[in-house]
Amino acid sequence: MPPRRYPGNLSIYIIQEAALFLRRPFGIVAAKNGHITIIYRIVGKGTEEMSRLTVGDVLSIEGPLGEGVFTVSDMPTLLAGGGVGLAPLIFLAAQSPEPIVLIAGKTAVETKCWVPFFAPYAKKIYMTTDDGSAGIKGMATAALDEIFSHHLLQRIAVCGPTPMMKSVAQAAAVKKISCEVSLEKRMACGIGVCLGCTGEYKNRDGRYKVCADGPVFAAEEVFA
Amino acid sequence: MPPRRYPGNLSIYIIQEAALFLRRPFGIVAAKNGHITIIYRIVGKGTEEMSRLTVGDVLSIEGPLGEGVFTVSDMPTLLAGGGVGLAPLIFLAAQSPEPIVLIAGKTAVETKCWVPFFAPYAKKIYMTTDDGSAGIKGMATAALDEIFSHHLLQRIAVCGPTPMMKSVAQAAAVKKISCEVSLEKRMACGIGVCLGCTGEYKNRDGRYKVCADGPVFAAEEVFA
Amino acid sequence: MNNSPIAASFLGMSLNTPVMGASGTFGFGIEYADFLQPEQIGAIISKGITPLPRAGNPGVRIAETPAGMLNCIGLENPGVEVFKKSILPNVVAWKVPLIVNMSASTVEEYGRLAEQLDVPGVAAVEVNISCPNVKEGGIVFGTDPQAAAAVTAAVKAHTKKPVIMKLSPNVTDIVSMAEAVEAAGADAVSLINTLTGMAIDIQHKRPLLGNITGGLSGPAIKPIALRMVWQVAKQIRIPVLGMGGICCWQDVVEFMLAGASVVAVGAYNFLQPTALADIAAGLEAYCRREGIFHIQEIVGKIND
Amino acid sequence: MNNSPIAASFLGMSLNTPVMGASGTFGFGIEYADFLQPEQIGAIISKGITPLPRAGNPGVRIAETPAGMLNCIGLENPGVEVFKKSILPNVVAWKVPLIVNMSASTVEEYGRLAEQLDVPGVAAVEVNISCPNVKEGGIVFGTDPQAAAAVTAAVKAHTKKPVIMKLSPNVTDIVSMAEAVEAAGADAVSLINTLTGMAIDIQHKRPLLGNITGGLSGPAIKPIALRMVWQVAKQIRIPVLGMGGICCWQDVVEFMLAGASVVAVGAYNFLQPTALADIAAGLEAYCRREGIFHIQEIVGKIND
Ligand SMILES: Cc1cc2nc3c(=O)[nH]c(=O)nc-3n(C[C@H](O)[C@H](O)[C@H](O)COP(=O)(O)OP(=O)(O)OC[C@H]3O[C@@H](n4cnc5c(N)ncnc54)[C@H](O)[C@@H]3O)c2cc1C
Ligand SMILES: Cc1cc2nc3c(=O)[nH]c(=O)nc-3n(C[C@H](O)[C@H](O)[C@H](O)COP(=O)(O)OP(=O)(O)OC[C@H]3O[C@@H](n4cnc5c(N)ncnc54)[C@H](O)[C@@H]3O)c2cc1C
Ligand SMILES: Cc1cc2nc3c(=O)[nH]c(=O)nc-3n(C[C@H](O)[C@H](O)[C@H](O)COP(=O)(O)O)c2cc1C
Ligand SMILES: Cc1cc2nc3c(=O)[nH]c(=O)nc-3n(C[C@H](O)[C@H](O)[C@H](O)COP(=O)(O)O)c2cc1C
Ligand code: FES
Ligand code: FES
Repeated sequence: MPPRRYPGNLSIYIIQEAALFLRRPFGIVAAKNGHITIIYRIVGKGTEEMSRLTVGDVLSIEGPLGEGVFTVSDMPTLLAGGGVGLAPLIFLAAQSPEPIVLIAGKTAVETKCWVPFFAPYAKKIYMTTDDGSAGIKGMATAALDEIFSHHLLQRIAVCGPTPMMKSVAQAAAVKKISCEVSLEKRMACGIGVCLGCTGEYKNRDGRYKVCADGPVFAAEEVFA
Repeated sequence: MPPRRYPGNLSIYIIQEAALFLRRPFGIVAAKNGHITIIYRIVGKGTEEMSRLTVGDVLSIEGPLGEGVFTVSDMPTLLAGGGVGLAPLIFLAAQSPEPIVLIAGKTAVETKCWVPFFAPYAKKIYMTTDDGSAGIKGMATAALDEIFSHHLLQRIAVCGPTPMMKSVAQAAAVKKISCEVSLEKRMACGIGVCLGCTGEYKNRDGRYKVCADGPVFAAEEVFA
Repeated sequence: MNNSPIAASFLGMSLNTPVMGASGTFGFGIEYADFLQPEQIGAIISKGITPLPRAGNPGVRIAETPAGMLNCIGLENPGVEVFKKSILPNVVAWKVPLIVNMSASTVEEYGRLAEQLDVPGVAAVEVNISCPNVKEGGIVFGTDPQAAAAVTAAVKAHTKKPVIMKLSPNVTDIVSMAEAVEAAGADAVSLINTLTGMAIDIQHKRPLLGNITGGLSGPAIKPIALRMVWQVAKQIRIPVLGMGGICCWQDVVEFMLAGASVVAVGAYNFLQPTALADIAAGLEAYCRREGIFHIQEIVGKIND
Repeated sequence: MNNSPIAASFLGMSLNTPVMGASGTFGFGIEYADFLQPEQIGAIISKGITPLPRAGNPGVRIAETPAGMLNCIGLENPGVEVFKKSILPNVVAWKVPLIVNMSASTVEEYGRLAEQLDVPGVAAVEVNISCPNVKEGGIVFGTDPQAAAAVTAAVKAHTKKPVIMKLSPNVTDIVSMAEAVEAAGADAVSLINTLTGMAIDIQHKRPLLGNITGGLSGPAIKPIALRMVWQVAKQIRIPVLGMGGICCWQDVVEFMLAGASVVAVGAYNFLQPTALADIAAGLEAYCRREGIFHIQEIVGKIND
């Protein structure tokens, strides 16, 4: 399937032969000249096997999936990410005008490794670590006061663990900054037919599918 | 497990990761300096995947399996094989004193490809083909009269399709030449615990396991 | 098109192929428009429709298992009214026969729902009886021959469409279930639905699925499905719609030899959204290679 | 040895590990002497023993399936007399607890066989009731609670050994089967035996297996086995010996969390003859990592 539309947080769906039954979703970090870049963390069987792939091995890739992507705009934007949630934000950073970037992590090692990916695009990069070993000590929200006080933001894009996305979205709501979040759910089909990844819209009637309507939503659509 | 004993028709049991649930048995063609050679035909999923292996891929090999191997002796021996049944006979040829070899196949191409493997050891190589395109036209037995008339044989070792083994064994019995056959059965365990590969001894009470008691048996043990 | 060796007939329908998309794995079919041409699809079997909208189960709904998957979607669907108003017209426009899968909680509700679905654009109904009977205290219709027969009779009484009863494999005696629904007037049986399974998240020491248990599907269950199709097809006169783990044309040939007149692909659509077309192409090549004039010639032709 | 976190107790036996070799997949244990040390084996569960020798089924007995296998060995075994005379002494010499799996065709035969097996060297009997009851016209003991209870009572009456009833998963209601054998005096239940499945050789248009159908085992069935162990363990007071698709220590943890006191590895032994040792080592490392003093602490400790 040829790429369909929009830049932003596109995700793709990868499968290797034989060993797995379900495809695995990943965000796109870059897509150029027929090449796609992804960044992934080894967490289980599928990513473990991916890590053993070598040049010439063949994968079946489906996507990009979903209608819900981060809005690309000219407005001052904060990109806030935690863990591998940072990966798709790189794609967005490349298309945003000097975004502010917030990298949240556990340790200095885990946090700093993301800096080079954002450095070419970012106006400024903030970091938080659980242990204070790099940047501000604490959760992502610990950096928000400082960021808000130094930058006049009009959009926030968040991708990371749900608690992080919720708390950033809350802070954004208080400041009346529009906020988009990228959800993660276990998927089977990736195209909206299995209903494995659905949730209830919080600001209106009806239900969404992370794979087909997302993965990116306005924060108020999905968090109460 | 280190190789256990006997030369002859040893078989081993191969598995690749993940994709298959059962191991696959193959005869050993040669074993030297920690290297094992096998020759196999692509017939299904397992052999198909084996054919895609490249240097550096890791296999789990169990064996050699079984107690029943071709007898290695100084007596004049005929090695008769059909299809991939010829593979383990190469191992035996290397240990026999100038054996007579009979290669049975469907076509010239299929038959002639085995000649180089036996040429270094064989006193004489006979061939039969279904279509007469190489050697004598007909089944393996079509060559036996000529072979028996030219060579005084004391042993015959056969490995190939069951009908072939049966007919050669019958001819051997008439001539009172001792004959060993190598059975092929679907296996699960390869070590005599699942009883997937058993049969009834024909010359005495009791049941044999192809994997543990075989795969090679005296013809009269397994053919009525 | 009907000269094609893989054209099939089923309950009076003329299908381009004997291979359908199974309920719950194929949406309403139109979601596959990016991957499949209408003529590559035997029929669409819709996601299960219930009288009222259902949100389905909370928590994790999907787990991968060896050669398969568990799901506990919990019959999420927009309800029959929204289905008829907003979805059905789009499916009809796509010109692929639509079989509507339906579910309810009491015998009466099944009857009423069947009546609501007796409308143009619906080619047949497939009745899912794997759900608990709320009125009879949670007893599952699908595991009791009498309850299954009662549902069958109620549905038959309320629709002119062909009625396919979809049987649950979680029973001691699948044949008696099939015989019961046949006797009650079913026009065909679908088998199998999912087997009840479970997975545990050992890190958090809790069930992986929000609903604790879920339905197992995929190649893992194919040997069981095939056995049930074979057992049932020998004993009943109505046709069998076979499913359970089908991934390739060889699987379809196995099911048809075992006695399935037509088949459906379920979970494998998730792995390979072009599965229906790939399988149809494989079947067609098989027919030509083997000189099979019409694929349904092989139905039940196993030498046992 | 009993300071080991993976030492386990079961029916009064002190086991080095909670992981046994399942019946029919582990021979009489001694065949694994090239691969395993006695202390790496929780217990040996023997191939099914019958009153008289049995040749088993003709034709192909083994078929590979996705993430599993089918078998129709047909209870090939040398019979109880030969077992006691020629095999038992060798097993006893190996010093691993031996549980003898037994099968018969009538309730009376089960009782008599239990009596014949009430000898030194046999730690317990595991009663396979998945076989047809010849006297009652082929009804399978394992699918009827009353018949299963009758077998249990007969076996209990004829042996002083602990009696483990091995249940078939091919039933609508596994809990009622377990409750029936518990009420009849069973000391433990084993679950699950194989699910009935089938495979077709499409080239020759015939069943692949000599017996047409066979028993499905391996990882494919793990979700079903786990669900049944969880359902049953909650409802009975006697311990559960869990099995079905176990391949690694994580699987064992899943089964124990679901409620199995001990477990057995079946078909996976064929793939990896050192499985029992590998799993035991994995379990031990898990206990140390998690600060688990005794593996059986986790039995049934799932938060559902
Ligand atoms: C829209 C989306 C985008 C994602 N982008 C990235 C990315 O860019 N980089 C990255 O490293 N990870 C990403 N993830 C998470 C990634 O999909 C999982 O880490 C991966 O599927 C784990 O597979 P596994 O076989 O290694 O783990 P296993 O635990 O063995 O997988 C078992 C099953 O659970 C599912 N699963 C496990 N963890 C997750 C998870 N966190 N989210 C969703 N499903 C999961 C798997 O897909 C599979 O079906 C994304 C997830 C989603 C939904
Ligand atoms: C003792 C012994 C020695 C053998 N030596 C050789 C050899 O040297 N070279 C060679 O090419 N082949 C040999 N074979 C046959 C070889 O084992 C099969 O061709 C192979 O297992 C097929 O695997 P597959 O996955 O490609 O086929 P599939 O058909 O996909 O296999 C499915 C299952 O059937 C079994 N199976 C399929 N065909 C056979 C067969 N002919 N015999 C036994 N089991 C089978 C497989 O092991 C597997 O369990 C030998 C068989 C035995 C029993
Ligand atoms: C995610 C999912 C949802 C399903 N939903 C339904 C449903 O709504 N109604 C129904 O009758 N069967 C449903 N099924 C069962 C399938 O239609 C099919 O019977 C089963 O999955 C076996 O086929 P398979 O192994 O090819 O998937 C569902 C299956 C899956 C995997
Ligand atoms: C080849 C084979 C033979 C078996 N023979 C017996 C038997 O004699 N008695 C019995 O109770 N179970 C028998 N079983 C069932 C296993 O003991 C076990 O219950 C089942 O295989 C599920 O476990 P697994 O998935 O780990 O194999 C046999 C299984 C296999 C694969
Ligand atoms: S993954 Fe199937 S609906 Fe989203
Ligand atoms: S393969 Fe198991 S006994 Fe021979």
